[in-house]
Amino acid sequence: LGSCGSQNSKSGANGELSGSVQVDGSSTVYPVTEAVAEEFRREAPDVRVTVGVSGTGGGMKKFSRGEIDIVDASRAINEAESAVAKENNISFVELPVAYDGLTVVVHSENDWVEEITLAELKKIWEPAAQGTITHWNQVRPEWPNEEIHLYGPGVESGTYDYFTEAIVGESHSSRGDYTASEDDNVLVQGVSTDPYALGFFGYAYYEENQDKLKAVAVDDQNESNGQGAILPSRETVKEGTYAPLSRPLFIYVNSNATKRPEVVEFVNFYLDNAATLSEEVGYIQLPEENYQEQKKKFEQFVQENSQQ
Amino acid sequence: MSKQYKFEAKEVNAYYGDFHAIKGINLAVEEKGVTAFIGPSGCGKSTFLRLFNRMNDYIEGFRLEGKILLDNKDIYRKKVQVDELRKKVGMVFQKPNPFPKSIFENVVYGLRIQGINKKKVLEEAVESSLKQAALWDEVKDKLHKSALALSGGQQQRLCIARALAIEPTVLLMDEPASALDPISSAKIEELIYELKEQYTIVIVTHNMQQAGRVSDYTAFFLSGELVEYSKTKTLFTSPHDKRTQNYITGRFG
Amino acid sequence: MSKQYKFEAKEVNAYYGDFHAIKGINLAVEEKGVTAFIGPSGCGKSTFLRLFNRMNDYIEGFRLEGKILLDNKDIYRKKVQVDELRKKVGMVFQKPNPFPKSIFENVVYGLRIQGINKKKVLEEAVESSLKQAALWDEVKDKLHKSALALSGGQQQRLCIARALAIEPTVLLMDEPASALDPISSAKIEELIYELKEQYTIVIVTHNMQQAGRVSDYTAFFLSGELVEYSKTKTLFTSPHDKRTQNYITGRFG
Amino acid sequence: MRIKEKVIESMLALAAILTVLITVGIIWVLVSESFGFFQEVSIFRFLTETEWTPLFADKKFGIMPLVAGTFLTTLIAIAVALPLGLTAAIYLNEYAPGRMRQIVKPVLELLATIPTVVYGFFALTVVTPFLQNFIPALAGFNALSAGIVMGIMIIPMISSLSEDAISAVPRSLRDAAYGMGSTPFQTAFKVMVPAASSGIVVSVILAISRAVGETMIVAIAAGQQPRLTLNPLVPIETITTYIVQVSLGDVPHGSLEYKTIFAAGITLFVFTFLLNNISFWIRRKYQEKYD
Amino acid sequence: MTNSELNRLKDKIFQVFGLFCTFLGLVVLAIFLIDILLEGLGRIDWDFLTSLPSRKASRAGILTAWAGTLWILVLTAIIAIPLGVSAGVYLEEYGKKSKMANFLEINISNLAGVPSIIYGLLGLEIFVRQMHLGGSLLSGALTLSLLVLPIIIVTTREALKAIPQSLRDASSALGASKWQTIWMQVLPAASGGIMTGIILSLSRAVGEAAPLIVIGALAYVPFVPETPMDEFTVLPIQIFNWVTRPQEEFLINVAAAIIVLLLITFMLNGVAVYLRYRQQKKVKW
Ligand SMILES: Nc1ncnc2c1ncn2[C@@H]1O[C@H](COP(=O)(O)OP(=O)(O)OP(=O)(O)O)[C@@H](O)[C@H]1O
Ligand SMILES: Nc1ncnc2c1ncn2[C@@H]1O[C@H](COP(=O)(O)OP(=O)(O)OP(=O)(O)O)[C@@H](O)[C@H]1O
Ligand SMILES: [Mg+2]
Ligand SMILES: [Mg+2]
Ligand SMILES: O=P([O-])([O-])[O-]
Repeated sequence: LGSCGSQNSKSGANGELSGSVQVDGSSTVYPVTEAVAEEFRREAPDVRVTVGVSGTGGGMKKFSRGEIDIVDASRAINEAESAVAKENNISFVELPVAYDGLTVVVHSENDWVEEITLAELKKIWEPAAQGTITHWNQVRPEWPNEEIHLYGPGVESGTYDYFTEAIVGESHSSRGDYTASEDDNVLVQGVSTDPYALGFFGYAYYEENQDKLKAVAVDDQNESNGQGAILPSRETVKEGTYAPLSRPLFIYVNSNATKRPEVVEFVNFYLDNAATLSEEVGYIQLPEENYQEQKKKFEQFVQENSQQ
Repeated sequence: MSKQYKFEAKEVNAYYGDFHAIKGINLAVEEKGVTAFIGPSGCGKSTFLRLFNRMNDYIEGFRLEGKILLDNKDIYRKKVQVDELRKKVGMVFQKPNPFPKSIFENVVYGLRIQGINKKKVLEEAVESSLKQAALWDEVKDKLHKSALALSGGQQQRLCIARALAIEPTVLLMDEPASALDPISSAKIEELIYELKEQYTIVIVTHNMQQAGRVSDYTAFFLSGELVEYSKTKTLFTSPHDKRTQNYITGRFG
Repeated sequence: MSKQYKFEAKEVNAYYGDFHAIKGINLAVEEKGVTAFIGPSGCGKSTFLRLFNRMNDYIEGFRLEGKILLDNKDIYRKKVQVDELRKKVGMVFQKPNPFPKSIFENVVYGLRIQGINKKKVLEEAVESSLKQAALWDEVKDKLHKSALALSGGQQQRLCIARALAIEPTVLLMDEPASALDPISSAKIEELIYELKEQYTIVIVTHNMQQAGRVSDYTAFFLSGELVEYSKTKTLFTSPHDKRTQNYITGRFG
Repeated sequence: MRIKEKVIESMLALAAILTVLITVGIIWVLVSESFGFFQEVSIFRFLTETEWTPLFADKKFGIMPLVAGTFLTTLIAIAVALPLGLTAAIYLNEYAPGRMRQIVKPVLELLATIPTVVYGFFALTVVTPFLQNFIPALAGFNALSAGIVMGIMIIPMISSLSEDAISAVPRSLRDAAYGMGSTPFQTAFKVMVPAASSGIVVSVILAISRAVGETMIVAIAAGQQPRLTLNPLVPIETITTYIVQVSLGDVPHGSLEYKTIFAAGITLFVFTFLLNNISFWIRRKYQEKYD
Repeated sequence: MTNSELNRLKDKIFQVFGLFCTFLGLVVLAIFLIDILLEGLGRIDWDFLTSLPSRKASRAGILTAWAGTLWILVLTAIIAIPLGVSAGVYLEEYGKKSKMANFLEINISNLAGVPSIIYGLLGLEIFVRQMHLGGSLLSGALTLSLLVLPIIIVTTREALKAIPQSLRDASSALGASKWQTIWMQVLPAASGGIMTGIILSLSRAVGEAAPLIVIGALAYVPFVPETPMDEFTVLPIQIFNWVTRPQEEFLINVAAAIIVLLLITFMLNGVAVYLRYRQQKKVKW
């Protein structure tokens, strides 16, 4: 570990490091990676770090074909994806970098929704709702008889997979008649300007835009992890009471890429700074020792691969 | 000034920007009958003719000095409505210019824009105007066909009929036959001859024989000036001015 | 065929699409001296003239029958290089058409496209051609100014100089003076008079006085046919053909 | 020398022929990629299903919602641009002094040179909030402001081309109308506009074609929700937006997702191709009407 | 009220309405420009122009965006100008009036109306996939070149049409070959008009975002591209990316970036208008 740190500063000071690091994937993780990449520029100005936003699914596809070095992911890699990676002789390491509380939001002037139950969310989002659940009062009779406008991440997105898994009960299964975008900013735009909107996305995007959005407390009707409806916040996510929509965020690193020092350097830098930067952009850091573990795990991974 | 003229031009000067196109012209047109304007190309005949129904109004940079009286009233006064004036003073142009509509619609155009839309009235107007323009027999079976399908000469007579339909008292004609073949041209001349019983006609022509045949009075213009104006016979047989003589004998122009 | 002609046209017919523009013309042009083509507008003078340097080649739908011989060789044979032909047969057009470049560059253009770029050679060519074209004194101080700044007459002489610079043996001129004022026109005539000592000149002109003054032979065309071709003096004083006589006395055209 | 000439001519001809290759390329790319799509989805389904959710678990492949979105924004744009553009054309031709026409026409044309992202920004951040003052139910993404702003963008297409068409009407017709005592208004509407109608129609068709293919304005301001509606107040999705939306996710080659954008693309291409050809033939047919 | 009075009233009303319509577009444009200037002008400084993108609006700059735009501009010019001018010359000087030329003309008129995003699909399939150029500057420039080709061809033809036959006659009568005539006389004489078309087409290329998005230009490119094979972003895409961000500060950045983009397009258009104006005033043939 110590050696890593010194290596870090050494190469930074010399500025010898060059080459490029290609990152793509989750829009939820994007703010963290973007921040890391930006800070990394000071350390290693000659390394070109590009960060794409294809959604976790899109990123995974590229990652498993070996087109990128690192993938941002807001869910764990699935079997199909790791199978493809294997086919392409790619092994990888999974590194959790922060926690997120997937947030359900409405327009800031929405005065009828304060909390919502998992059952109601399911009613709204399940495939059967398509074309049938079109008005607020169909969800809860006392809500207004107005069209409900839905906003959510696109199907390539890990957030979508996670949400459908947690709410509908089956990953990748939902209605299709909503505004879907891989770019969570678009969703923020949509919800914040649409009085009859309801949407969901990563906590960072909510926190960044608190003045324009209203988070909805979610009631999982499970008293064991907090009573009644619970709003997402740093505390409730950390404590695990904001369930089931709390989740870890990851990066995955390609084994072949770790042969390039700039990638190794970047990942180390990532893990060194993930705690502060993830908090800065609006996520919740992992426990400190956790990052140390990740670094060890990564070091080992690098060594294994370099021996091959 | 004891006599009643249809038109009187008094000390008229006209300019296109800096170009002095009409130079201090005085001229009076008798009621009924035909007055012809002759002169070489560019001498200002058209410009002068178009003063009588204010067709030059919209030309950028055009400017007029002097007075033009119609029935003793200045047509360039402030409160004169140009559209009203033009209903009284019809105009026929050198190139036949029917609207790309049916024959019927061409003739009734002037009535329609006055808000007259009664079928009966329109049909009567069409028949009588086309008859006056000696075109009725040729087109009565195809009134609703496009006017553009007519021959040049028929088109020109249609334009005359169109002008007559709004019952003007004056007809201004700017070389109405010059774009036509000799036979059509002769027909137009004949028509003018008939119309002059009822209308005051002012005609611009390049063709001196034509001027001699159809007109009662003739005015000869040269580079914006009125050189001579008198009974047609007099002008052609014993012109006062040397330049007139040169012109009518074909010495220039 | 005993005599050596510069040009010979043999049974030449020319067509623009369906239009028969040149009708069975036989004509031989003497070496040195001036031959004039006259005739009313549209009779085919320009068309015929342009056959001699194949300027009609690129006109869509143009078609030629018969032969044109230059120095006894058919210029329409397959293997004739048109650009080589045109270097021998210079041409001057009705409207002065200098290139929008300097005077110098205008004159040397013909040399440059032959790949001649030596400064010395070019400068000599410019001086001698401009002198031949009687323009040297007027422009020698502004050789590198734009040719478009010259007067029309000067421009036309520049075009002549430009044609002379590539040392042709023939000069074709299509109404070279008709767009010019009388003084410039006279200068061009004078120039032609001098040049005919060295060059075979064929000139199209509308101006019969001009034809009479400058040419040795004159050909009279009428609607695509060659009506009469003889010594200029003969043609103007005792034409054989009635139509020629009518034309030169101004009876038509 | 000869050879050099020939070589140059062939090279120039090659450049000209390249334009044919581009067309062939476009058609080939669209057809071959969407061929794969239509093997999985019948054209019948494509044209008749009323939902477009090709990316979701429950896949529906009805292009109609996208067509409806495209149609709606185009309709709004034309509803804005046609009256404004045509009136401006008539005004410039019949009323404005020549000097004013000379200045105003090119300045109006500036409207068409502004990059369309800029218009998108305008629609999203200025027009929508402004309209929400009057229409509280207006969603942040909607067809209305996108359409209006698109309309402003295509004003010059209609005004300039129509003005050209009107001023190409021979003077003699205008003279005839005035000679009969028409007011300028009557001259314009009873004579000039009908006589220039083919040119005006061409300008409108070209404007429609432009609106149908316009991308960034709708991608920014109209929303991304395919929905079979003509309600201008809610988020919709156009064909072009769909292509952008999928492209932003960086489409994996060969996937169904990848093919859907070509299926959408070919639909768009067919529309604009028809419109362009119609306008071309009208122009050809009426070009020499007056001379 | 008599009919004539009514007609005159209608006329007056329409005159006012016409004035209103004519200027409405311009007024809206003016409002918008002023709005953008007010919002964005204060943001433009040296830092903004020379900073890499950043998650913090106040630190973010448009260096990579305008560098990418500049690259695209130059590459597109290099590719499209020779092709477009050649095709224009061929159609106007060589292939006139043949069946083929007629077909080519219809084809070009059609291409001019193909939506830009379709060119994006073409570029995606041909350049990005088949030729494996990826989302590089070269892919982008090739795609935009095809897009602007019809504009260059049409304006080139118009410029050539304006050159009088007498100039060509003068040259060929001196023994110049067809190509010599074109190269040494016709093209220089038409250069003003051709330049106008080229510049207009480049201004079009500068403003395009959609086809570049389709071929996969990235939003976050924190380095200045150094070779045509580098990934890139351009101003319109940077603007698009920022527009979709909900934070106010990014909208200020958007306004500032728009000012820069408009400056570039207006400058290009200004040059084109000036060239056209000069062309009109120049020698009357
Ligand atoms: N709109 C105009 N702007 C500027 N000058 C004009 C305009 N109309 C005519 N002129 C000029 O005014 C002079 C008189 O023109 P006008 O048309 O009255 O001549 P004209 O005698 O009718 O000739 P023609 O017999 O050829 O019709 C001409 O020198 C002409 O060039
Ligand atoms: N490119 C062409 N295509 C079709 N017809 C043409 C073409 N050039 C000339 N003509 C026709 O051929 C005939 C002869 O034309 P040409 O130019 O040779 O006459 P011209 O005697 O030189 O007349 P002018 O004295 O007016 O110059 C004319 O009727 C003309 O209309
Ligand atoms: Mg006249
Ligand atoms: Mg001639
Ligand atoms: O984080 P996602 O973009 O995959 O939802």
